[in-house]
Amino acid sequence: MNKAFRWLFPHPSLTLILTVVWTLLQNDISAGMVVFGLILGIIIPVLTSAWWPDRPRGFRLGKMLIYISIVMWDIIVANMQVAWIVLTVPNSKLRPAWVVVPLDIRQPEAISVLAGTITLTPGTVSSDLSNAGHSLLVHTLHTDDPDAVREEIKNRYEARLKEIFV
Amino acid sequence: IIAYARSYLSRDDNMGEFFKYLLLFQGAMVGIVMSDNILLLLIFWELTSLSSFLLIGYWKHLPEGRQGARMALTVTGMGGLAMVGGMLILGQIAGSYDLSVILQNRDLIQESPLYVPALILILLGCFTKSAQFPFHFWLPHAMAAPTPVSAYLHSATMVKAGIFLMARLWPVLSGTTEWFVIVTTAGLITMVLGSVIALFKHDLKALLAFSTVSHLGLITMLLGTGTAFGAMAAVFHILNHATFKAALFMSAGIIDHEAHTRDIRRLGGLRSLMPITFGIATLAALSMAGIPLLNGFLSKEMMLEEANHTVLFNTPWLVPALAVIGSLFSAAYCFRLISHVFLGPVRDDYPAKPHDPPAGLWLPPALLVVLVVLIGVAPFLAEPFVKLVTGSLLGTAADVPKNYFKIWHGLVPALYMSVAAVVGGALLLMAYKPALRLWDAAPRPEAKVLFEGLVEALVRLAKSIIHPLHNGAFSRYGAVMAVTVIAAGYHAWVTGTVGDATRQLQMASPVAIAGWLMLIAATVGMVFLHRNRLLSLILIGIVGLMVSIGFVFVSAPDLAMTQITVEVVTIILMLLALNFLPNQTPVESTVLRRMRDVGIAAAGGLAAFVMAYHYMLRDAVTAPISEFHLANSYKGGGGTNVVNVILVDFRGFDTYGEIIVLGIAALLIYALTETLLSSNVRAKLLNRKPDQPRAGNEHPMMMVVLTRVMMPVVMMVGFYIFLRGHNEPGGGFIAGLIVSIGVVMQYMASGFNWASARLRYPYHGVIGAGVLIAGLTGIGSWFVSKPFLTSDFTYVRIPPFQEFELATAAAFDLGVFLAVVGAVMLSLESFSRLARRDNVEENKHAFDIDPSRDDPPNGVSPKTEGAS
Amino acid sequence: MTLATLLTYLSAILLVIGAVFTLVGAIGLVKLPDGMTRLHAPTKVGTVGVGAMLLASVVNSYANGEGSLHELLIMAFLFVTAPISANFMAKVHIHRRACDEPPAPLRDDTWSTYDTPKEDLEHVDTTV
Amino acid sequence: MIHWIIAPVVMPALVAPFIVLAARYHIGIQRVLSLAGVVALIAVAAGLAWQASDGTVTLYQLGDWAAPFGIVIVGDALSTMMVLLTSVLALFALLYAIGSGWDARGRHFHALFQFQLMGICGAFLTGDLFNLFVFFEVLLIASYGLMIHSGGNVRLRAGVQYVLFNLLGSTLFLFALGAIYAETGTLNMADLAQRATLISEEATVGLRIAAVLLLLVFAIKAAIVPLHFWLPSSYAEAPAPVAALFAIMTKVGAYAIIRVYTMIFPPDLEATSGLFGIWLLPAALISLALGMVGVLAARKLDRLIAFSVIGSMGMVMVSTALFTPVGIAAALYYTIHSTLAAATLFLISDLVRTGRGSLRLKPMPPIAGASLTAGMFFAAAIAMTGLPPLSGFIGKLLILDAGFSSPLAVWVWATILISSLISVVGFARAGSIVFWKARSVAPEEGGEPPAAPTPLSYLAVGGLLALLVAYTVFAGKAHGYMTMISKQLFAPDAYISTVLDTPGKLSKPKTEEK
Amino acid sequence: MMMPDDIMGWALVIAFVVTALGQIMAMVRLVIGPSTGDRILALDTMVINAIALVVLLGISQGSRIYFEVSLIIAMLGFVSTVAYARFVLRGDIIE
Amino acid sequence: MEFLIASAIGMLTAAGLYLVLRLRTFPVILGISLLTYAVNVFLFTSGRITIGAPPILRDGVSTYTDPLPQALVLTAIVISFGMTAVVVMIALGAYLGSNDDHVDDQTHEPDEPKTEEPS
Ligand code: NA
Ligand code: NA
Repeated sequence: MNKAFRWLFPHPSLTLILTVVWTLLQNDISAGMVVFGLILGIIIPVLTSAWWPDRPRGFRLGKMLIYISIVMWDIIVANMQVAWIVLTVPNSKLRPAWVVVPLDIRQPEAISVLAGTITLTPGTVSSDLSNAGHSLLVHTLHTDDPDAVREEIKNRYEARLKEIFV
Repeated sequence: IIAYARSYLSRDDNMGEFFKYLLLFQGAMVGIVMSDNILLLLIFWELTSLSSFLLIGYWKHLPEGRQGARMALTVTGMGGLAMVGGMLILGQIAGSYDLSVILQNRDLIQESPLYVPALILILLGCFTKSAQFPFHFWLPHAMAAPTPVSAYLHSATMVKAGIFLMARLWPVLSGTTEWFVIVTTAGLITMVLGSVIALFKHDLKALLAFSTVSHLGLITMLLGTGTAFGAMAAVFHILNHATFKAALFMSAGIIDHEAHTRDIRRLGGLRSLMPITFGIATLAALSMAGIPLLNGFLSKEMMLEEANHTVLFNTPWLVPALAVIGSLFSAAYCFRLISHVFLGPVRDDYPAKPHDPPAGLWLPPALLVVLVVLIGVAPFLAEPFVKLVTGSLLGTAADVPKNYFKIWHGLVPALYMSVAAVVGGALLLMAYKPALRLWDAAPRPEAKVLFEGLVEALVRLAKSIIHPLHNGAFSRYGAVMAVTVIAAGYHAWVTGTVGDATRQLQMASPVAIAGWLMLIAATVGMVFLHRNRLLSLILIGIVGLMVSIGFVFVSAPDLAMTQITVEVVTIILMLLALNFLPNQTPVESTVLRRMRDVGIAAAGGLAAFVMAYHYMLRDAVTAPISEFHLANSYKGGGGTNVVNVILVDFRGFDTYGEIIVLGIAALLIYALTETLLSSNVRAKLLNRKPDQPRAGNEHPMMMVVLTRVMMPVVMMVGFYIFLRGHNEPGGGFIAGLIVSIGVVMQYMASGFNWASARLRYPYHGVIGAGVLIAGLTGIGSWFVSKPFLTSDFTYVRIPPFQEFELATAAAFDLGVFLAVVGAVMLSLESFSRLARRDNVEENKHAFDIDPSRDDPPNGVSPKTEGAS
Repeated sequence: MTLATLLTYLSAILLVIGAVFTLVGAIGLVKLPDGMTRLHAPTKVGTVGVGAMLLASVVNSYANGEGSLHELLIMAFLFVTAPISANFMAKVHIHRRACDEPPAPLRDDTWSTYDTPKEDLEHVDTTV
Repeated sequence: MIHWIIAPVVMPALVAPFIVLAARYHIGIQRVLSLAGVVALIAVAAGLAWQASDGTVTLYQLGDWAAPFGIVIVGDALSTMMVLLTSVLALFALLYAIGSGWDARGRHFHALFQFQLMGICGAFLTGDLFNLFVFFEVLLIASYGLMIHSGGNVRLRAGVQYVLFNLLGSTLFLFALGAIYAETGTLNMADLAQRATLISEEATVGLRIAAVLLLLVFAIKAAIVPLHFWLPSSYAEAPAPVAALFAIMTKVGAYAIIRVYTMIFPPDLEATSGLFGIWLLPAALISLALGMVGVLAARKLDRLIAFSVIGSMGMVMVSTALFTPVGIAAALYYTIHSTLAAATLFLISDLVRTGRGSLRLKPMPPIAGASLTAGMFFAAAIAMTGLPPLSGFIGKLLILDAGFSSPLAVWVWATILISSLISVVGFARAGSIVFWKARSVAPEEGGEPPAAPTPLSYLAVGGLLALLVAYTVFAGKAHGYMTMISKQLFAPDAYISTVLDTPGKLSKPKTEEK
Repeated sequence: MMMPDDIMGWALVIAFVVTALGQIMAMVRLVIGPSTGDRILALDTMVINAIALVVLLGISQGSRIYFEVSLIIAMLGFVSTVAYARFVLRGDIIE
Repeated sequence: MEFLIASAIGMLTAAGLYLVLRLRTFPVILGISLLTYAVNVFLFTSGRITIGAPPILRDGVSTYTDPLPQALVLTAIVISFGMTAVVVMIALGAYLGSNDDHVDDQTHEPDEPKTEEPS
């Protein structure tokens, strides 16, 4: 039973995503569409599962949603800041800096999400990963205190991700 | 002759080949004589040149053989072509290619303005074939051929073909001043020249050949006079010459065969050694010299007689004088032949011990000599035959002269002249040594050398024209083509009439202008920055993007999608290729050249602009056929996306061809890759060093993680686009590209090896299946007795889904989809297979850096040593 | 003041917001001093700008009665791909030495981009 | 519903993918399938030609859509004859490819070969200009594949130029098609023929541009000077059997010119009068001269033959450019002849290459199987240079005869006669160097004697020669047929009405509507 | 009631003009470079703005036909950006 | 509008031609791509320009742009894509073999022995 399930849903979350995508594509939420989307959501992962051999470990959807909303908010706020910087701060006064973020999270998905978050929250771009994946290189557009940036990243995002990807 | 040849040829020669050619030649000759249609006659005419080429060249290993053959072919070939021209003109005048008809139309032809060109062309043909001055040079060089050939060819037949044709056309062509002047002059000169040269030739065959030339001149001259008597004399001499000359050639052959030399200076005194040959040769030679009681005498008398009445360039003495000189020299070389070869003391330094040959060799010439004597003694025997031939020759043009053939005409001037000739000949021979010295001292052109020089010069000229022109300079080819097209287009434009515009200009929105600006900027950028290849790729990306947006703007969403997807795949291909190519394009062409190119480019651009602008402001001459498509797309094609319905239904056949093009492209790329990888290129590729140090981290984690979610979504989008293509923008082709790009995304993220090791698609199969499905869908309609690719559709409803359409066009579109996926993937696969290097081990994991995988806490990963 | 009108106003506002952000992104791209800083403006400000416009489209569709959400899909795509693009471009800057040298990583010995394969270093010097 | 007329396109288009799908790794099966396909093609083509021989025009509406809205295949005497010629030529090219083992020297030879056939047949049969473009592309891309088959630097470098040049040609073709559609709003040839007459003489440039661009496109295919530069290297470097098949490709251009400029833009059409009269015939004459001079100049046998192809295309075009019934008839007669002759010569050149190891026109040691090869060479050369007794001579006479009426008659005659003399000299020179001088050169030590060609190779060449002989023997019949065809071409009403007056799905012909 | 449409119209004009302006500025950056990274960035920006343009077009025409176009541009623009970057980083973009 | 499009076609053609006349395969191929763009747009304009009327049948809509040229251009795009891929591959093969990406084949005399094809 469990094996059958695993075979049928190699990546349940992916199936979910695909179903949603399908309904969005079709742009109508009728039963037929959802069912059809579900079918596709099952078939496609099975077809491509060979390219996703190692199944991700546990993953808390609820916390993820909270996280996403937080990030959304940050994005909106921070965008305005950056817009302000871009428009007002002259290049001479601009203080870009590298920030090195040591990573406690280990899971590729987690690290990727973190990096993505960092990049999407303006003012910071996650630029590179150390060659064993234990620290993240972040570039900040304009800051006087890199350590503060690092701390914010670790506390505001990484901590949460640690709880999401257990 | 054939009998003679068998016993003559030595064993090691390839008899079969030889006789093949010889019979071919004979057939041709017979053909010339027989054919009544001049086209047929032309065929046989050319055939003689051809077969003689093969015959003469029969002894391939002798360079003289080859050159002689080629010279003969060239000269007579040229004549032949002139002949073709002349004959066709004749036919055009007469309105028929029937010789009998043509012969009826003497006046019509001679009054036509085309008479002179026709005459000249035909005479050109005859003169070259019969080795008349100034084309007398090729014949003697055809001497390398084995004796029977030259005997047959040169004494008897081929060269007489020209004479024959002159004779055949005599009724229509002769009688005009042009004919008289050209033919008689050429004949006379040839006769004299030939005999003079013959006298001083040491090679037996050369001597005989030139004597033939001279006799042909004689005959030509007779024909040239244009009188019936002249014609009869000509016919008679043809007969006589055939007999004694053939006999002489064979004797020469015998001597060559026995004494292993043909050089007169090394011969002499053969009288006692080979008496039979001596007898034969002497009689024949005397006949040729015009000694009474032999047939040569009779026709020569007639010739001199005729010459007496012939006035050329209003100088009565000219023709007779030349005639006498001619026959004088001819007598001289005949005597020389007898005395220097047979008389005199027996020598002991012959290359071989000469003695009379077996009867198989001497009998044929002997028979001929019998004829010589017979006719010489009793001319009346030949008379009926000759008069018959003459009659058929003259046709309606003139009556056969009454004169009887007899030995004694009384003391006519002709007799004095021939006596003078014979005596003079004898005297000249006595003074041979000083004369020879004189001759050797006299400068004269060597025909063979001239000819070879001429041909080589021709070849050099040809090379100097052809090779610089076709030296593989594509940039020039392109320029020429562009200029040609522009010029032709310009010509079409200026010779036509420009109608008024029938459409209103539309306002351009600021956005359109902005897009235009960017397109122009990117395009100009391409020109100025094209040396940086990566940059030019980025720029062409912009061009593609702008064109796509433009398509959206002018209501072509399908095009926009196709353009953008194709764009991406193309750029991926180009990047894959650029990986092997230099990244920079050096400056090579001169400023002048670039100016030239700018000029051409500007002209071409202007032309394109004018065309586009012209058409856009005018409506088509009547309603375009697409109105039908719009009207019937839904009714007949079952789709609301008219573009897609056109693609899969109205013009599905185009699409069928289109996917086949794609399939072929992929097969080609695959095949070439295979070829390259099985050639020496492979080694080069394997230990290729990247032209710059590469960054670390081949397969970045973030990319891979994203792809795992992204790729399935892309697949789904592709499926979605495919499904709705028939009614909304989209369709099999775009879907195919999207899906392949999804897979490429996977390849880019985790690497080719890893991805294809996990999931290998048989791309060949996919292509084949695609094309087959498309084709079979088309064939399917046969079973309902409809033409290929006839579509049908219906609407079905399976709960819980709402009603959806099932169309055969969808199956066709599926074929398209598969073909596209297969083609794109096979091509990309082939490209990236080239990049496999042996020093890279296949990556075990989807991405290189994964702390959750290899994690000695704050340890050092295996990769780290040796890093910068 | 019907709901439709409200939504129309809303989408108009969203459009303008989007426009502003797009413009800022572009300005940043032109104005900012070096490669890494330039990276900040468009990859995200621009993204948000387009995001706003997409939202506007959604809102507008509801204003016009036929509701459609599929623009959200495009947004999703943009938001997940933007970081990857940015990351790659940053790597390009780092690899091409088009930015000042970043400090060494804390736990590991070098950044992955600097982790050039050995065989490449044998024949060429790394300064490009 | 009779589907035979579509078979020449569909059959190869099914055989090829099947080979790719099923027999990818088995050369043996590929050969069988490919041969079977070609033989079947010959049978079908023969049937179609016979059917069309009495002047019937067969129409096939793809997708059941009536012209001009859908694409139609039209089989008339001309198109079916060309298809037959193609299939027959293909058989011998294929036999040679198999006999000489060329097909095994790279991947996908047979698939590409079949696709090439599909493209050529389609080009001959289609009645739609854009569809013609598509088939041009099919036959071109297949020809790229065949041309570079088995690789090698020289071949690839020549291939690059060949492809690039033709890409320019395709681009030009699209420009022409755009112009055509913009001006007339249709793509169907028959419909075009009707709409072209609607053009008022106040606004002719649109049509004129379109017509001339189209002509140039076809002129590129027909390798008319100065658009011929793509030909020498690509034909010379292509594998012999491929080059032999290519002999038909130039004829596609000639065919298209004959078709389009007798039916759509006939000589008496006001709008396009005086469009190319002044330059087409001279260009053709120059092609003829240049080709034959090239024969004299060539340093390698294969290039020599390639140039002779240009020359023979010049002959065809000279006769075509007269645009008189007699001229077209002569052109058609010569087309078939020159196709066979060129193909034969290319195959023979490969016999020489096989036996001699090189095609350089330098004296070299005697070649394996010399006498037979030599005999074949001289026969083929006789045909190509237009010496009797073979068909070339007859063709030459016909063209001279046709040219008599032209205002440029003197030039036509002079060029044809002189250039054929030059070609005679050139071929004689080459032949005597390759086959005769060989006797005077001693084989160098060590180098093992090259292998003699296989019997099958000789069979292929012999077959072609036999065809040439037959074509000569039945010259009268053949020319009669050509005359019939050219009559049909100059009276295209039957064609046009068949195409346009046949109802299709959801449509009645205009004539009935009104 | 005319007002909202006018406002919408104005908003659209502003959006169009500004996005077009954005495109041109990106083009400027692409031409002046200086580094390849900048140019790739410029291209990426232009792609995103292109999506904006298409969306705006859809709004202004009240048509949904252009959705797929923008969707595809969004999906694939990313691929080409990555491809360019990978080429600079590794030379071989599929390894 | 028409002027913009026509001039764009002209510009693309000119740039394309200029690049086609360059000496290395890479720019030549890019030039051909530009020409392809030019001709595709030209072919498209043969249906004239209509803004905001995509040929997707809708109830109550009567004006559509001419769909046929769109279909033709689509075919043309696909075909020229295949062609581009092929020419890139062949050019690459030629370069790998001879280490020379000149489009002109003048590095050797066409008839010299070294061009002999071992086959
Ligand atoms: Na490179
Ligand atoms: Na093209």
